[in-house]
Amino acid sequence: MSYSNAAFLNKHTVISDDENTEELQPVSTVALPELGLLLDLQRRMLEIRFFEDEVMRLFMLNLVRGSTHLCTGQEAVSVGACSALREGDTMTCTYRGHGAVLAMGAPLDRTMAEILGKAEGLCRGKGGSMHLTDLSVGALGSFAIVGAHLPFATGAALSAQQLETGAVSIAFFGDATTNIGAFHEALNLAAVWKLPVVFICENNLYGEYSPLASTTPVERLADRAASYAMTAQRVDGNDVLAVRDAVGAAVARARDGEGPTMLEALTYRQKGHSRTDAGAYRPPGELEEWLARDPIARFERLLTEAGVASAAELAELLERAEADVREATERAIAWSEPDAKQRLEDVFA
Amino acid sequence: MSYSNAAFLNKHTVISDDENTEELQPVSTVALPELGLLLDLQRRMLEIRFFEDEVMRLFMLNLVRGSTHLCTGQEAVSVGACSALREGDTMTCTYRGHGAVLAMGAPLDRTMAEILGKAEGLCRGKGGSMHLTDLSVGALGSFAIVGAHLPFATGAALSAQQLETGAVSIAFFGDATTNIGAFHEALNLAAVWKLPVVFICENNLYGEYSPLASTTPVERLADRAASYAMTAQRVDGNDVLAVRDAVGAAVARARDGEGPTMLEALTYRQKGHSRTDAGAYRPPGELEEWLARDPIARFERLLTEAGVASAAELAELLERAEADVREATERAIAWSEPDAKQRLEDVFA
Amino acid sequence: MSELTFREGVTRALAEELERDDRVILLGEDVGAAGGVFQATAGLFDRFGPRRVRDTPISEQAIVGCALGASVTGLRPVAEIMFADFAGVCFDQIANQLAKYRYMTGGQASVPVTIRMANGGGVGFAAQHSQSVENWFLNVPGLKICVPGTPADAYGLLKAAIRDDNPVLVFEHKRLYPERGPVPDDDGLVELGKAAVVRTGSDLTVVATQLMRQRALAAAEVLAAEGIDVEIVDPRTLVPLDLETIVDSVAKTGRLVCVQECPPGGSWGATVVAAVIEQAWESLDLRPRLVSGDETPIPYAGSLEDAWLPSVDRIAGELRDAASE
Amino acid sequence: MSELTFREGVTRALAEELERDDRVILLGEDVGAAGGVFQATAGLFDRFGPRRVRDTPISEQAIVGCALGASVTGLRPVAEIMFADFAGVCFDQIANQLAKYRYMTGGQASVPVTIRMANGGGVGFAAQHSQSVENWFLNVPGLKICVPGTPADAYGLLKAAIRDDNPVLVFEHKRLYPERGPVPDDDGLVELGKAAVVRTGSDLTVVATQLMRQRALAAAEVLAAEGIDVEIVDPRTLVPLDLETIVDSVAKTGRLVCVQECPPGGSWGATVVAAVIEQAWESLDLRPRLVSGDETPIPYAGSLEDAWLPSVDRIAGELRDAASE
Ligand SMILES: Cc1ncc(C[n+]2csc(CCOP(=O)(O)OP(=O)(O)O)c2C)c(N)n1
Ligand SMILES: Cc1ncc(C[n+]2csc(CCOP(=O)(O)OP(=O)(O)O)c2C)c(N)n1
Ligand SMILES: [Mg+2]
Ligand SMILES: [Mg+2]
Repeated sequence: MSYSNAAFLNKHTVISDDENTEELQPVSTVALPELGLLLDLQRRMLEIRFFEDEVMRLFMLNLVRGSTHLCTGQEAVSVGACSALREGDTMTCTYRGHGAVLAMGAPLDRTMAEILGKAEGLCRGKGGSMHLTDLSVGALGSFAIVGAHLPFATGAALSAQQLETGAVSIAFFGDATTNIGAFHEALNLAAVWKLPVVFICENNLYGEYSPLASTTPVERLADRAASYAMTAQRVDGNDVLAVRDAVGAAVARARDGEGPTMLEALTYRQKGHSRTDAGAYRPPGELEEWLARDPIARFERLLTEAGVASAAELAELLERAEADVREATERAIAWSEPDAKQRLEDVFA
Repeated sequence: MSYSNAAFLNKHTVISDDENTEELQPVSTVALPELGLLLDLQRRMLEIRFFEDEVMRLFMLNLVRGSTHLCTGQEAVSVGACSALREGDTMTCTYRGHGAVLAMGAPLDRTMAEILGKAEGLCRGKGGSMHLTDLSVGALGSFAIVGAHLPFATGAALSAQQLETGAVSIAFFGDATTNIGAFHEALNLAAVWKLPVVFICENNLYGEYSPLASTTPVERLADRAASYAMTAQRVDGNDVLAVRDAVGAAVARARDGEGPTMLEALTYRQKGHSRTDAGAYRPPGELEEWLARDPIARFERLLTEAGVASAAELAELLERAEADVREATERAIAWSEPDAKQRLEDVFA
Repeated sequence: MSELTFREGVTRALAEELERDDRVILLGEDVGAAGGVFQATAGLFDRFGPRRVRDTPISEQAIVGCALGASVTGLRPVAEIMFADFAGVCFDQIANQLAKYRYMTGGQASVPVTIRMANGGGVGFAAQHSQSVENWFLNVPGLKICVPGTPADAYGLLKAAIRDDNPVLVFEHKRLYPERGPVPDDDGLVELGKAAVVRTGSDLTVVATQLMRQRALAAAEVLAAEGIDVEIVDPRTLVPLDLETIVDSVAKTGRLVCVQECPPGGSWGATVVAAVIEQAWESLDLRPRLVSGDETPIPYAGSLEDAWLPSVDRIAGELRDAASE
Repeated sequence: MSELTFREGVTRALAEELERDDRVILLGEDVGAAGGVFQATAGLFDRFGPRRVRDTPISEQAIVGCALGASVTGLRPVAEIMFADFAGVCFDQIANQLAKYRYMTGGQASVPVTIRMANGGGVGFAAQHSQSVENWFLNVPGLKICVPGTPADAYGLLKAAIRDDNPVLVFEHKRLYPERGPVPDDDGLVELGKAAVVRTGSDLTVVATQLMRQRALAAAEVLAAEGIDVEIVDPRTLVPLDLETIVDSVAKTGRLVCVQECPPGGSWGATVVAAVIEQAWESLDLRPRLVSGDETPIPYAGSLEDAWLPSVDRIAGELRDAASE
């Protein structure tokens, strides 16, 4: 380790299962990340942040069709979780999946191109914002039907188990998704077959415009794992290292044949549910409170305080990320739309 | 009370939530039933037992079409639960619902006639064994798609809540049904809306030919209620008074606006899943063990030991039940099949 | 008559029926406090309160099943399935439970459930949010199916659906929500099973619904300029189907074209063609035609989706062909 | 050639494909230790073990979705949905996920999933266990659909389905499971998309599948005695549809009757009629007909269900009519 205050980095929050101990605790399961990795995490989060800003801008310019769902504020979950994977591992996510797909390593330009409906897009323009998929990096799909990908994730895990590849499957989903049938069926199947899968619930307090409490009486969603005798943990979803550690531990268990885990990452969607949503339902002060816990600003503070990087270095990182996203977007905009005939392709193999 | 050993009757089993205290405990919540009622419970259980025997006999004679699913051995759940209801309350159940529908008070002859596909059948011969329904007694339906009736049961409860009828909705379902999506959605909806509904899981150890442990890692299904912050209790499903008490307490809570309850009644299906099933998957001795805990024989012992009725009186009760079922069956057999034209009726109101 | 949008027609119908009958309730995801993702229930929560206008969890099976159970026990629920494509997650509840309950019980109860769903493509929502879902239910007897194409029909069919004692699926095309048109100020009920002859003509009968009704109308205007006189029939409900009006029109024109947004396989258009042939073979001078979407899922990119959906141009071309064959 | 039952044809196909390719796995409710509710997987659990032949919970959404995810990552899953009607509870997984995955991802992966389902009526299982579920999926591009009518086709189509790199739904008619017939001892694959001309004749083309193919054959024998010569085409797969063979037959006979067990609305028969009209209008001497089940759910009682399903008598009557019109 080349940075000066490593112990500090270990003091990120793990929210324990006991309500009363939601405090800073050292995490021991995962080795301390290396310097390069720490900066990498920040760079990825910044890229996603800028990427989503660009998507919104393009949306306003009418260059993005349909709807789009930004993950702004939730970058630490995507980036922390995917950073705990290794090659061959797979990830499935939702319509709010730009960040997750980028965190797996999908190229900025082709991801943006897909959202713009370009022929060079990840899915040749057929999927769009809600269906970003890049098999080459293990991003197996973004699903637009709530909960529909959780059974899929068990299938990827079944392949890993059956073909003994050692791979682990992770799936991101929202708090409100825990109320749909497919969630229940997938977690039970994963548990009874001890599949190597990690279910990562991004609890951002809302499903569309409905606060969690209006759609379920359960507050601690991780508790639902008990219905499947499944290990579960709550984690601070705005702490990229905490997420990385928790996912890392779950992934390690899965690889060891110890079966699935459910993680509940507490986070916040800083933007509306989709483009049309101004967030009128938020109680006053809530957004501000969560902005103060912004995962990127927090990690930046941590990195400087721990002596990992100077403010100048971090500013440069930020500028590079912004420039990369800008250039990727320009490339994506310049690419052409698919030829109409292509709509008839890709139905059957 | 006119019988001699009332205290004895109160010593039926309630299985507490603590694994280690599955022992006889006095139940206090519900008043001791009257003599007439006690004999009524036994009579109903006997009728159901004989009814199912008749169904099997008729099935073997090729007079029953398709498949049929007997509830032999589970009579105490149907009878105990439905005896805790009052007029206006409603019940939904499954393809294994002959007992539940009879326990609500559906007539023996028209119920048998439905199973025989007769025009006088409860459903004019359109539903058959798996869809017995008698709205006039609150038996709102037998559903043949696993779990599909649980949302329906919440709807009946919603009407009660909204129209302020004070009615309670109960639903019977099997252990393996707790693995399907509709179960999850229905319980959550009931909980978040605090609906007056009681979910009664008949844990008979198997879903078709699969033992519970092969399809879920959870052994205590009542624990699944925690996913909905719902009150739950396990109860000895072969003890008709225990079931009656537990359901009575849950129904009272529901009527008081305290919301839904899940009960897990431990019982055993003494026959195969359906007619074709010889039960090869049962471990040796298991059936015998459960036959020794037969709910009807047990209650008979209790009634004599408590001095409620003499052996002779109980023998007469049995004979009367047998004769009633026999006569009802004869009537049902004598009735005619529906005219082919009737198939075109009842699609739309 | 007022000039309303399709969306406002829906909202007004709901408000009036909530007002008229206490047993009517609304339920669905974000239909309450938020006024619906398409704003079709805007204001109703404030006006009728949280017991009559109910926000639900994301649990479509529970929504539909709850509506069914409630209908049998005294309520008249109107459920919203936000995007019609989500009928996939509650297909059992609609096709196996709702559609069959009355029949399986030998007519013991009626089932006054209305399910509203946002339907159709053309807005860049891609394959899982753009389908013409009415076609999934054509082979499921026991359901009535409304496919309004104007604000007046959106209003009048929805009111009729809510008052009907049977399960009715109402498909609201999302491209039509902002469209304006006259809506009657009196009751304005549109009887289920009554087609509308939207445009009279003598050369060709076109049957079309929803967005395609609008595009067929535009195409007919193009052809009118060329001297081709197109009659357009909008069945407005697919079940019950007003075959008589269609057959009468074909008797006059001798030619039939069904214009639909969905792929041809298993489509309502194919059903109409087969039924017209059965009843009016002699009237047909030429082969009936289908103008349909492609036999592929619906693509996202504008260049692809625009080509996928029958456009006014393509429809005009096909009608020209059919008229001049 | 061996003489096998339809059920044995299924089992043999599964056994051979499990043997042939390690990536093939079976999953479904009670398909393992118990050998399947219809005994179609009998013996496979003992032979291939619990990892290759997997009993699942009652979780059809998880079954289909798991199969999809596994197929994209290297396995070739064969899922059983015990009764086809249960496709209702996993309709989203089949229609929105399985059918569209390849398309939505721009062809990044192939989806070699086979779903076997027990289909159809005539056995007294009532409305929720008797439907002709193939009709639910006709308007869902992206799925291949097999509808075998003989032991040889049950065997040969299933093998072809398992080797196909696309989602294939295989409907096994439950009335046919005990039926016997010759099954080839070599590979015996039946190409998806190739109809069989089951009986040649010159007066009338009948298109029928599954149980109705058998009944149409029996009806054809009745008519043969009366001097009416019926040609019977079994498409064997509805998607892809071998329209060419049907059109060729109609070119010869000039008459078309589709015999199907389901209601007419949204049926494959209506689709075939519309497609034949499009391609072979000139060949048709008389109006094409549908012989179908009623537009009602399927009733339980024998007297009702027997009248509901097209019987040999009724089919013979309709064919006689069509031939002599
Ligand atoms: C089956 C289904 N029902 C409803 C929707 C509409 N919908 C899209 S996102 C969403 C809210 C999901 O909330 P949550 O799971 O918390 O995820 P978040 O959007 O907050 O990331 C809803 C209801 C859908 N896509 N699929
Ligand atoms: C959705 C669905 N899947 C599968 C079935 C077939 N099936 C009927 S009963 C049954 C087992 C149910 O077991 P359980 O819930 O324990 O009830 P029990 O039969 O023991 O009373 C199954 C799998 C069905 N009817 N519906
Ligand atoms: Mg959320
Ligand atoms: Mg059971």
